[in-house]
Amino acid sequence: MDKEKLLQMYFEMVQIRRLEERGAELYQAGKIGGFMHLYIGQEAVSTGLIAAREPRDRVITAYRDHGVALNCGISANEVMAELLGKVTGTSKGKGGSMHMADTSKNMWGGHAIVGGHLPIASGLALGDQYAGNDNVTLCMFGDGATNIGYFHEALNLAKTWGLRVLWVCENNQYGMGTAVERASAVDEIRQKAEGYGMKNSRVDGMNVLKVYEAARDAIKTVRETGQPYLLEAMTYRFRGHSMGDPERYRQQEEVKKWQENDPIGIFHAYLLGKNFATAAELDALDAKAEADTNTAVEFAEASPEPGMEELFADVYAD
Amino acid sequence: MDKEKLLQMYFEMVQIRRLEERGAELYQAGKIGGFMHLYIGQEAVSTGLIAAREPRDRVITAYRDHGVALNCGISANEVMAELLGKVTGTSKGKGGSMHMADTSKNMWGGHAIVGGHLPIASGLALGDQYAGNDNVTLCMFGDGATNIGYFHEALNLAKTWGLRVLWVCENNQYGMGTAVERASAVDEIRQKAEGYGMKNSRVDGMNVLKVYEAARDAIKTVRETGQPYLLEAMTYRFRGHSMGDPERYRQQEEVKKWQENDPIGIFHAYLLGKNFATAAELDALDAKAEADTNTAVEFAEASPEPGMEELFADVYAD
Amino acid sequence: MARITMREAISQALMEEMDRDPAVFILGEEVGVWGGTYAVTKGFYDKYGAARVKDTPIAENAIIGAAIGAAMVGQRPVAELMTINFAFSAMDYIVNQAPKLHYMFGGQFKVPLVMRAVGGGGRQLGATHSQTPDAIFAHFPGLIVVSPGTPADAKGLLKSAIRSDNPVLFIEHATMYQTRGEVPEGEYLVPLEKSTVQRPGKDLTIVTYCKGLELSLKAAEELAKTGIEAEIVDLRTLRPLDMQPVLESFKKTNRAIVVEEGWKSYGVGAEVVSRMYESAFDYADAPILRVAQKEVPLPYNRALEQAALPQVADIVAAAQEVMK
Amino acid sequence: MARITMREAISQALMEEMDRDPAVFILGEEVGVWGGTYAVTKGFYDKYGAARVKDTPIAENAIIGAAIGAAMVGQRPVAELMTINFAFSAMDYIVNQAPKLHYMFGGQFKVPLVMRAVGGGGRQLGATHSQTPDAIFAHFPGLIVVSPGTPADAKGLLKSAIRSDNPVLFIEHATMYQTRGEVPEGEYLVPLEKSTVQRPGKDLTIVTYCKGLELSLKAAEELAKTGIEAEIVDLRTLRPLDMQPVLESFKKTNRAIVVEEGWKSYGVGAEVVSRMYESAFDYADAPILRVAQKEVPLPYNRALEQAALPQVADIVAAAQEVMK
Ligand SMILES: Cc1ncc(C[n+]2csc(CCOP(=O)(O)OP(=O)(O)O)c2C)c(N)n1
Ligand SMILES: Cc1ncc(C[n+]2csc(CCOP(=O)(O)OP(=O)(O)O)c2C)c(N)n1
Ligand SMILES: [Mg+2]
Ligand SMILES: [Mg+2]
Repeated sequence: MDKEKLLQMYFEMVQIRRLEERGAELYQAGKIGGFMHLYIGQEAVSTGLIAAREPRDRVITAYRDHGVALNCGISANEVMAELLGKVTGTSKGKGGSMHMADTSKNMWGGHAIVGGHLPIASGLALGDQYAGNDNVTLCMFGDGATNIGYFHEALNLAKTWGLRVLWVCENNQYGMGTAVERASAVDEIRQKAEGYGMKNSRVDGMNVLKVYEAARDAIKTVRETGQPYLLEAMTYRFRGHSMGDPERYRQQEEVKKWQENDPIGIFHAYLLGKNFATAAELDALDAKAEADTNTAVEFAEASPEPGMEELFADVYAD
Repeated sequence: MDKEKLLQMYFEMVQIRRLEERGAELYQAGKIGGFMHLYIGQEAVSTGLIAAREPRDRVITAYRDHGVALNCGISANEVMAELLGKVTGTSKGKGGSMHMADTSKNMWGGHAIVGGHLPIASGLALGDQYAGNDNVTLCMFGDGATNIGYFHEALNLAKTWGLRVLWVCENNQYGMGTAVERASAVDEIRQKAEGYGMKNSRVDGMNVLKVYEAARDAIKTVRETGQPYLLEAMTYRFRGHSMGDPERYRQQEEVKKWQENDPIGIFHAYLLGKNFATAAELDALDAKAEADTNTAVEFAEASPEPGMEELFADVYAD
Repeated sequence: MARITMREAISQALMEEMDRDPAVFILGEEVGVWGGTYAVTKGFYDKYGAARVKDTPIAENAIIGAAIGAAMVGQRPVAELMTINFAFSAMDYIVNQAPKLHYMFGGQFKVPLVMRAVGGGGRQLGATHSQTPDAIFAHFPGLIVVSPGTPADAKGLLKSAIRSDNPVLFIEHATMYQTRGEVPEGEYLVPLEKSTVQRPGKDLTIVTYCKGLELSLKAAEELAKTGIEAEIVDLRTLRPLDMQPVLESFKKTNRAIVVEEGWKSYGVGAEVVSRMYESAFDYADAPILRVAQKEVPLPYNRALEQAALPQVADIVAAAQEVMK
Repeated sequence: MARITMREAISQALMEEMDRDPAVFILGEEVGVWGGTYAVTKGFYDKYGAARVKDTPIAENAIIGAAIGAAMVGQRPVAELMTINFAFSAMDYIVNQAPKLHYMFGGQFKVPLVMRAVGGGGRQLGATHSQTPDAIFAHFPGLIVVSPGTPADAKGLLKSAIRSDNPVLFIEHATMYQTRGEVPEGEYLVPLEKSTVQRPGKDLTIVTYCKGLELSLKAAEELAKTGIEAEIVDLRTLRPLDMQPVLESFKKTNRAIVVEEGWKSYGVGAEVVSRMYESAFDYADAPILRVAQKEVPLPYNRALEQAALPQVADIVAAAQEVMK
């Protein structure tokens, strides 16, 4: 991979981290409402995954979607504005944290019903199959989402009809406070693909390059075979499930252990170790991420609220 | 197995056949309404299965439930009366063909929403687990039902919580007009159990003794391990999906081929071949099945319709 | 104009739209090889092939969910739910996804989706398979809920539904496929949001739709014999609800009943009645009555089932009551 | 009597019933280790253990389906749906299984099941997570639908619900857990099928329930300042619906409004209004008005969301309108 792309991935990961740290502050300050789920700790997954797609490949995910939005090329300004409920946000302030989207970037939304977007992902791929192209739909979801019927119906349909979906399970070990093995019949999520005769594999989700490579190969397989594939990325969220999680379900030692595996730290060390970048170059990217975040907050704060005419706008398409 | 039990199984299979043949006539004559799904061709499955249960083991199935009802010990009279919508029927004429039940026989109903009774089966087993006994719930369903989310949620829950359910898939090759491979990602239904790390096997569903043995072993495993098990019985329905199926989806040769494998014929030959019974003995059972069916029709026809007070009865339990 | 059945009218609408627009395709259980459980899509599989007439697994969430996805990227799927009773098995997609995606993402997504579903009782299918729960779907903004009462409307409304950029739940009635009526050939569109007068009259307004129309027309004949001329307003679309013809009629007759097949409580009639009083309180000469299903799960037994369903005689009685 | 919060009242009811009857157990997402998403079952897991406080997979069909099965064989499960928005993901069990099994099998099965669910908007959770769709559940015979407006009622109704042999959908409101009120200690049962007067008055009847009660009480204070004494009738249970206190009040005041948080069209108010006219047509001195949610999916933005939700000012305005 060329240096430029590597540094871009690094930048995106840091940008996600910074933006969400600021988001958390603004939430605490009461400027963001509703549910907000942070992606901190999991940045390598969507960064590696989305770096491996072609622009024509579609992306759809759950409510933990700020990172995905940024990786897809949605600006920090728009993401932050949506968090603040401003009309300049990705969804005009009507969607909020859980509902970022930009169809022009082929980002088909964060979705808040657990597993609910999986049949929709099959549908995006169905639309492409019907149109006769070989676009791939990348559908991300959590470990907890694999226990709901939506998962089953979506994967079965995709395999039966030969729909080009790369199913990406972000196994961050918990669905809210429930550890995987307390809710799922099998600990290895990838094993569920066996029930559909679907190709599958597991990847270290804290290592962005491993994710990238696994995703690249899987996307190629999906595109060429016209069959879906399940990729399980092992990861961890460093923060609570959403803002205000009492975190009674896990030990601080466990969190610490994983935090030592910080995906940004790992990638930082890799880039330096392999001489892909100097410390100064990385520092500059860190600074840019910081600056962009500041700009985004200013932009969002300065942006207008949606006008009252927005209340009744877009209930129906005309 | 002792002779008495073998002959009882033979009798039940013939009884199902006769009762449903008469049912079909009465349906054509307009005396039975609604949907009626015949079990003809599949008699070996529920007969072998239910012969293997202890009375304390619960049974629950889909709408194709006349055979199951008879095997559970519900009288032909009550089944026929329910078909005719009479107050003497299993469900006082309010359920019809798809809704036979008798809790005193541990028969927890035919259920008409495809796959809908699977989570309920997990619940019956949950009730037993909570009560601290080791009863097993036998839950029967079709191949088509394994594609709906209910199947997934029910099996995942059963495995995760260690619920004593024997899941019995009657793979009769079609869900209405859709061949298994046109609707399911895998042709072998038992493979779906792998996705739940659940024990499973396949059995010849046209051979009642093989079903009996497989069921006996599986029930033992479930009871002893406290874990669910998926048993797939390969079978075929000789009639249409329900009354009035145009049967455009399969060739008459295919149907003929299977009909040569008639489970009653196979068992008849076996009983004679192994000298478990004489032709005369079997003839006598055939005659008894015929006579019981006649009696059942007479009983049902002579039974009263539910009175108008039944319309508002049992909306709520008091 | 040809006199054809409701089944033929719906079938015609589907074919014409499939011929017109290659983005239109059909998916659902048994829509293909079987030819549709109610034979509406008979012949379609042979004519259009498996790519445009898709037999699905029994997986209602996948059917509607996938149809939503395909619609989002520009196709125009017509998803069949086999019966409306199975809508509960795809409920989140019908009320919580399809109607909200456009609004929630600031207008970015469009969901040009038609969900066809057969509803209604009267065929002894038992409590889980005989419902007319139309009102509950009409509760959700963002969804269009249509339920035609004549073959012509079925054709014209379905064609409009397929061309709409919004999700439409299109509810047919299982006992009306053989109902015949004059239906314009070829291009014929009925607007999705307009109630209409199906029978003129001066003494009494009957507001109804779908199966209720069939029953009300018969009741009106009976009433006419006793000198009462009922005006029948057919809602056709339950959301958005067009009250104008209802109010115009009511302001003329000052007496009204509402007829629907579903349960009375929290049903369609409740909304119609409330709006009538809200807009025409001073015109009411007598309480507006509702004729609807008895509040029981529908029983299998034929006599009991018929006793639970609204009958022509019930309509006549209610009409006579408000005429007192 | 202690003054406790709605949360404490619900928690108390659950504990008392679990202590009283070993057949009662709780299941749902995050009810155990987490202590309940809204902290209602905090401490339960430690007190009763994993067998009686069951964390489930995210699988709403399995939660309600399994609870139905366990209830059929004699247990008394209290299933938590986390939020009522996820009821759509278990819809068939809630409206098509639980309420029909008793009737459909001729009275053989009993389903003593409570389904607790948190509803309501106002917390910027977006369109899919902010609904108050209570009316649609109340459409189904066989189901009991309860939604308390005070801590005392929450306790007394929940205890009655757990003891009922019927499936009860028990709807709480996300913004009311901190609401305080006098709640009798220990054994305290409120009958499941009785509406009640929460504030006496002579000029105007306000019919409402749950969050609407909170808003209506405030509105009544404001109205009192202008000399209008509103009588507030709290429905508490939406099915079966007890109209008697409503009618008694209306026959006295002759003017009424109905206040609910959900969408107006096909909502709770529609049914109440229709029944009021059916039973007390001659008592109406002015059209009965409905105060409810605007017909839009709830937006995230706070100002927009508040504009969509019914407010105290809307109630006051409607009351003044009917008093004209
Ligand atoms: C159908 C449904 N049920 C419950 C919820 C509440 N809920 C939101 S997120 C969540 C946990 C999901 O866990 P997982 O899929 O592992 O994703 P993660 O949050 O770990 O990224 C739950 C239970 C929901 N949004 N939708
Ligand atoms: C949720 C749901 N969807 C669709 C149907 C309509 N339906 C009834 S039976 C059936 C086919 C079921 O096939 P299978 O599970 O293989 O059982 P079989 O009839 O072959 O015994 C279908 C689609 C239904 N009853 N419920
Ligand atoms: Mg997770
Ligand atoms: Mg089958």
